[in-house]
Amino acid sequence: MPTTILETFSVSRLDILNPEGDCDEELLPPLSKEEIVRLYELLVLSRAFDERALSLQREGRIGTYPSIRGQEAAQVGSAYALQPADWIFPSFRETGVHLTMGYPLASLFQYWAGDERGLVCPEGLNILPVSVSVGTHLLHAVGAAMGARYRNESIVMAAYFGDGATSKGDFHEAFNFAGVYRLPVVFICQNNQWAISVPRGRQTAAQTLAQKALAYGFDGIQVDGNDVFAVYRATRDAVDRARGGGGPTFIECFTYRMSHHTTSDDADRYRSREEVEEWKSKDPILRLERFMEKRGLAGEAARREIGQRTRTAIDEAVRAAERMPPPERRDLYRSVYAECTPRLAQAMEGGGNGDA
Amino acid sequence: MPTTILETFSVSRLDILNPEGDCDEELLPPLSKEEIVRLYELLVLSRAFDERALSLQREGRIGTYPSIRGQEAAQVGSAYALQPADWIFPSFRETGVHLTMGYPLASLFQYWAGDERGLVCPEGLNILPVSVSVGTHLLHAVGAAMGARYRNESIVMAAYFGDGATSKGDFHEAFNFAGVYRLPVVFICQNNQWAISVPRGRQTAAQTLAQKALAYGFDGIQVDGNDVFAVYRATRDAVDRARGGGGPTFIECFTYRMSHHTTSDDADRYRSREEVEEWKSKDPILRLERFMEKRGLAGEAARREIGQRTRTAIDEAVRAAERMPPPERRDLYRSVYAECTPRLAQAMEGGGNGDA
Amino acid sequence: MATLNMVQAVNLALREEMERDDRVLILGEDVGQDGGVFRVTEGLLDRFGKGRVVDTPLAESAIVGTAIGLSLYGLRPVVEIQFLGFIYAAFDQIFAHAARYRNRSRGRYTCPLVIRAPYGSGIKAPELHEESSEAFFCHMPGIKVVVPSGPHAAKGLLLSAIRDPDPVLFLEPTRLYRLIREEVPEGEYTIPIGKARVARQGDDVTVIAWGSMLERVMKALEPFNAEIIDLLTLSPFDSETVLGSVEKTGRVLIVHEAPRTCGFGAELAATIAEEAMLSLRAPVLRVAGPDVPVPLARLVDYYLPDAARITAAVEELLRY
Amino acid sequence: MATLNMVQAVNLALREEMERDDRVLILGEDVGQDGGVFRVTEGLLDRFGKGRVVDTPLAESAIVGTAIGLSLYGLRPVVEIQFLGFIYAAFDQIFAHAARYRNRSRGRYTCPLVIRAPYGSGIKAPELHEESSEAFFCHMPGIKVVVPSGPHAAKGLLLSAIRDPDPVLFLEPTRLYRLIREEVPEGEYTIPIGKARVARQGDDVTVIAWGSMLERVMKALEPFNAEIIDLLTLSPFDSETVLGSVEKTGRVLIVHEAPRTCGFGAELAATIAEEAMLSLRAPVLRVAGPDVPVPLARLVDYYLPDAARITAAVEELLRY
Ligand SMILES: Cc1ncc(C[n+]2csc(CCOP(=O)(O)OP(=O)(O)O)c2C)c(N)n1
Ligand SMILES: Cc1ncc(C[n+]2csc(CCOP(=O)(O)OP(=O)(O)O)c2C)c(N)n1
Ligand SMILES: [Mg+2]
Ligand SMILES: [Mg+2]
Repeated sequence: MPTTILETFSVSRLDILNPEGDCDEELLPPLSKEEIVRLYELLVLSRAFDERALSLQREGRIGTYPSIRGQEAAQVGSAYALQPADWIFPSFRETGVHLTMGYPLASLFQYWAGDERGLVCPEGLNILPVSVSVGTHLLHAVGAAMGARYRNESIVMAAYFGDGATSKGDFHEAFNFAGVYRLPVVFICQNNQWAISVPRGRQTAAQTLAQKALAYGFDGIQVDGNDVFAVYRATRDAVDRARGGGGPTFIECFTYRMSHHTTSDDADRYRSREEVEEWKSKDPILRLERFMEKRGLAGEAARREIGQRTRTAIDEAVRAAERMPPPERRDLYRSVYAECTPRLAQAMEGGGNGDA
Repeated sequence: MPTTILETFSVSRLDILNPEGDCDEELLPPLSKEEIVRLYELLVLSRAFDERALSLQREGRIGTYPSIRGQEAAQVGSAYALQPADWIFPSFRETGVHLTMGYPLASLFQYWAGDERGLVCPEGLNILPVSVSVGTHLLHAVGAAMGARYRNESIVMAAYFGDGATSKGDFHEAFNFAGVYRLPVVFICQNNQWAISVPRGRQTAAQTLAQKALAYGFDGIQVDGNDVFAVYRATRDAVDRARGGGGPTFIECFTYRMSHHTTSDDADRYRSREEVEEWKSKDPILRLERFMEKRGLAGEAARREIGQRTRTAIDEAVRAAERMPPPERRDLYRSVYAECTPRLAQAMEGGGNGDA
Repeated sequence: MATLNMVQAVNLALREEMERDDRVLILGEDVGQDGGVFRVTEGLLDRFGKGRVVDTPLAESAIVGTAIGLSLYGLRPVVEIQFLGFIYAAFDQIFAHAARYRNRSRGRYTCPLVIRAPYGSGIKAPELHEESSEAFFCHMPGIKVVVPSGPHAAKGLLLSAIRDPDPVLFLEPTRLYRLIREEVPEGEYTIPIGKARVARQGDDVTVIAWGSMLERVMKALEPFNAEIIDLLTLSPFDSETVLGSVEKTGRVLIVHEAPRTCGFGAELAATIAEEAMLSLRAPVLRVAGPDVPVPLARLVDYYLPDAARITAAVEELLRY
Repeated sequence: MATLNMVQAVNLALREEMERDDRVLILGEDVGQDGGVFRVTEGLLDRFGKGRVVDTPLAESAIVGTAIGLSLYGLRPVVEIQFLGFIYAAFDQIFAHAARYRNRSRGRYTCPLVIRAPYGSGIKAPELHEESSEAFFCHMPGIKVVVPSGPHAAKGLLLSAIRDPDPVLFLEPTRLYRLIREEVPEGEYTIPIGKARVARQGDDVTVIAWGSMLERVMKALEPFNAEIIDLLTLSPFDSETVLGSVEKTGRVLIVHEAPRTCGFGAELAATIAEEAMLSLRAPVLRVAGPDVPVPLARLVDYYLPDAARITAAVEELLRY
C-alpha cells in the first residue's frame, strides 16, 4: 500500500571481545590494567560463589537457588559501570551484581538459606531486596528515578530483569513512564534465552528484545552479554546519558543460562544438550582469560592467587552465615509496620487465641 | 558507537480522502456507490445518535455519556470492514461501531440510562459488553481469537480502545500474546489525542502509537482517522490478513475527541479552543459530503431523506427504551452465577438478616 | 473556621501538608491541569508546579509502583486512583510490594505512601465507579486502611496518613463528597490512625459503620438509643472501642455497603464472637450489600443498605 | 483402583476431562514441555498437542484474560497460575471481568473457566511461593473457590470445576502435593461444589478447616471427640453443614493458615455469630496465621498453625 513513511528506526548490537579473546580496539572502553584484572576477579568470584551455593544447596544447607552461570559478564560488566551511590533494583538472579557492588557475601548466603535478614543492605549501598515477582520491580526504579530528579540528585537507577520479564504488564508501564518523564533509569535485561522452560522465541514475536524500547520513545541496544567489555561500555554510556539528563536506555544483554532455572528445575526436560554445549564455547570468563593472556595481564600465578583469595572469602562468608544465630520468633512480627498493631503486639507476646 | 545494525523498521501512514473531499484514486478502496452512501448514512446516524444522547443526558433521562463526536469515521469505517460473524470487543466510546453492526439503538439508550439489559447483544451479533476498565478487554479479544483458531473458524476479533489504553499493562500483554500466537485480531486504536485531560504527547514518548506494534513482531499503521476510506481500507486489509492466518495488525486511527470526555467533564479546563477549532475543519462527515458532491452521489434530497430516516429511527429507539419496564429487584441477583448460591437465593427472597 | 465539604477538606489537607513538607508529591490520572475528576487536587498544580503534582499516563499499576519507588527513595507520594474500581490492576504492587518492603528488608526500606481513592456507591456512575472493596486491603499485613465519614475526619486523617511511616489506603466516600459540610479548621490537627470515634452514645445496641454508611445509620437510627461507632480506621481497627461498646449493649449491628460475604463486617463480627461472646445477648447482625457486583443506576437503590433495612435489623436485635 | 498423590490425581482429572470434552484447553507458564513446575500437567502436551496445552509468555494478567476470551468464545480453559503469589497481577481480570461477564451481559456471555493455583505454606520456597490468600476471592461475587484437601477430593472437585458454568478458582495445597496418597478411581466421579464433608464425626467441638490445614487438624485432634469439617468449597460455602454441626456441639474452632484478619475464618465466624448464636456455648475461636507476610524458611514454623496451637484452642473451648 503506498503510504507516507512517518518514521524509521533501527536496532543495533555491540560486540567487542569475541570468544577467542580478540577485541575490537576501537570499541574497547578505556579501562586500566588494574580495572581489567578487577573485572576478571569479579567474574571469578561470581562463578565461585555460584558453585559454592549450588553445592550448599545439594547439602541442604541453603534452599532453592538460581544459578548465574554463564551470565557473569552481563552482571559484573553492567554493575561495574555504576557508582556506589546509584540504586540497584535486582531480580533474583543477580548475584554477580551484588558481588561487584560489594554486598556482603555472608548476607547472600544467609538470604538463600531462608533468612530475611540477608536482605538488609548495608549503609552506603542501595541494592533493593530481590524481587521474586518477575518484572514488577521495574516500576520502583522508575519511581526512585523520579525521586532523584525531584531532589536534583544525580543518582542513576539500574533495574535488572530477564527476558521473561519483558512480557509482564509492569515492564510496559515502567518503560512508558520512564520514557514520558525521561527519567534516569538504565533497564538491563539479561536475555538468557529461557524463562524456565519457555524459550525466548516464544516469549515474544519481536526479532530482538532491544527493539521494544522503540515503543516508548527511547533507545534500546543489544550487546553480547558474555562480553564484559561490551556490557560495561553500553552500560557506562547509558549511565552517563541518564546522569546527564538524557533519559532512560534499554540494554539487552544477549547471554545464556548455562544451568537449570533453579535447583528445583531440570532443564533437560525442555532443552537440548547441544544448545548448552554450543554456549559453553562462548563462556564469558574464558574469553577474558584469553584476552589477558594475549595482553600479558594476570599470568597464571596471579590468577591462582585470585582463585585462592576468592575461595578464602567464600569460605569465610559461609562460616559467618552459618554462625549467625537463627532469627527469633519475635522477628516474625517486628517489621510488618513501623509500630506493631495491637493485634500483632498481642501475637508477639503469644496471646490472641492461639495465634503464633 | 559503531555497531552492527540488526534490524530496521518503519511506520507509515495512510491518507485517502482529504478534508476538501478530494481523494487519492489509487488508494480508494473498491466500494460501490451504494456502499459509499451507506457509509455516509452510518456517519450521519452516529452523529445524530450522539447529539440525541447528549440532550437526553442534559434532561436527566440518561446518565453520564461519552460523546463520539469527531470519531465517527474511525468507528464506522473500521466496523464496516468487519463481517457480522466477527466478534467486537469495544471500550465505552464506540457507539458508531454498534450502529454500523446493527446493534439495536434502543438497547444503547437503555444501557446509558443505567440498565444492564441494554448490553444483551442480540443473537447473530457478537459485540461484547462495553469495557469500562480501560484497556483490559484487549486480552479477551486475544483469547477469543485463540478460540477461533482452535476451532478452525475463520472469525476475526476486533478490539477497540483509545490512546490512553496504550499505557496499560494489559495492552502490552494482549499485543504480546497476539504476536506470539499470530492470532486473528485487529487492534483498532482511536487516538483521539486525549485521555480525559492527558494529551497524547504525555501518554507516551513514542512519536506514534502505531510503532508500538514493532515491539511485538507485527505491523502497525497510522491512518487518518477522520477519513472513512482510509480507515475502511486499513481495517479491511488487516481483517483479510487476520482471516488468512497472517496474524494481528495494529491500526492507529488519528482522530480527535471534539467534545468533553464525558458529560461529567469540562474540557475547557485543560485544552485550548483553538485546537478544537482546528480539528473542526477536518470533520469526517463534511469531507465525505464534499466527496459525494463532487461525484454526484446522494444529492441534497437524498441527504435530507437520510437525515429524516435517521431522526425517525432515533425517536423510535428513545421511545422504545423509555417504554421498557424498569428492571426488577430480583434482577439484582439473577445473573451473578448460572444458579443462585444459597445466600443469593435467600437475599432474592428478601431474607438474610437485612440483606436487600 | 471554614465550613467545607469533603472535597475541600481533602484539598486543604493536601495543600497544607505540601507546604509543610516538600517530600510530599501528588501523582495520578488527571490530578494536574484538570484538578482531578472530582476536583480534589484543584489548584495544587498552579501552587506547587509540575514537579510535585504529576499527571500520569493511564496505568494504575504504574501509578502505585512509581509511588513505591518514590517512597523507597525517601519521598512521601500521595497518589490518586481515579476510582477504587480501577485499583485492582495495582493489587500486585500494593500487596506484593508496598505492603512488604519494610518486612522484606527488615526495616531498611519502607513505603510511606498514601493511595487516595474515591469509593462507594450511590452516585449513578458507570460500572466499576462505585466499588466498595475495602475488605481486600484489610487482609494485607503491612497496609493500613482509613475511611473518613465527613470533612473534618477527612482532613485530620489524611494528615495522619501522609505522616504515617507505612502505606495507607485512604478511601473517600464519593456519595459524601459534596453532601456534608462541616467546620474544618485550617492548619495543624490530626486524627490518629487506629482509633474509632463514638459518633453517638447509646445503650441498647452497638451499631458499627464507616464511610458513607455512617450518615445513613445516623439518620436512620435517630429514634433509637443506639451507640453508633464510626470506625474511621479499618486496618488496624480499634477493637478496644468496639468491644467496650459491645460489652455495654450486648447487641451489635454492622452496616456496610460492600457485599456481605467476606466484607469487613465479617472480621468485626468474628472478633466480637471471639472476644466478647459472653456479653452478647443477640446474634451479631450485618446489614450489607448483597453478594452481587454493584449494579448500574436503575438497580442501585435495591443494592445499598437503606434506612428501612437498618431499622429493621436494630428492631430485630432489640427483640432479644 | 490406583493409589495416587494429589499431583497425580489432578493430572488424571485433567487428562480424563480433556479426553471427554474437546473444549477443555490448558494454558500457563511451563505447563507444556516442562509439565508444570510441580509436574501436574506432565504428559498432557504429548497426548493433546500444542493447540490444547499452551505454554504462555510470562504474564499472569494475560493468562487469565486470554482464558476469559476463550471461555467467552465457548471453550473451557483451565489455566495454571504457577504459584498463588503471582495471581495478584491478574486480580483485575478475575474480579473486574471473569466474575462479571455473566452479570454484565445478563447471561449472554459467560466465563466457564478454571484457574488452578498451587498455594499454601510449608514447602520452604522463596517469597511469594507460599501464599494463602483465598479470602480475597471469596469476596468476589461471580467467582467460586474450591480447595481440595487430598487426592480423592482433588479429582472429583476438579471435574466439577471444569464443568461448572462459572469461573472457579481451584487451589491446590502444595504441602500436600506428595504427602498424602489415596485411592482415586479412574473415570467419572464428581464431588459437588458447595458441599462440605464431615471428615470426622464428633460431639464436643466443631473444627472447620480446608486445604493443608485439614491434615494438621485431623492428626492433632485424634485424642478429642471433635467433629471435623473439611470445607472443600469456600465460595459458596456450605453453611448448612457448618451450622448443623455447631448446633450440635456449641463450640467452634476455625483453623486456617492465612493471616487472621479478614481471612476466610472471619466469614465463617460471622455467619455462625449471626445464625447460630443461640447454640453457642463458647467464643468462636480462630487459629490462623498471624497478620504478617508468610516468612521465609527459617521462620515459617512459627507462622503455620501447628498441633500445639490447635489442641490448645480446643482445650480452651472445652473449658466453657
Ligand atoms: C510474576 C511471576 N510469575 C511467575 C514466576 C515464577 N518464575 C520464576 S522465574 C520465572 C522465569 C523468569 O524468566 P526470566 O525473566 O527470563 O528470568 P530468568 O529466570 O531467566 O533469570 C518464572 C516463571 C515469578 N517468579 N513471578
Ligand atoms: C483502568 C481505568 N482507569 C481509569 C479509568 C477512568 N477513565 C475513563 S476513560 C479515561 C481516559 C481514557 O482515554 P482513552 O483510552 O484515550 O480513551 P478515550 O476516553 O479518549 O476514548 C479514564 C482515565 C478507567 N475507566 N479505567
Ligand atoms: Mg531468562
Ligand atoms: Mg483518547
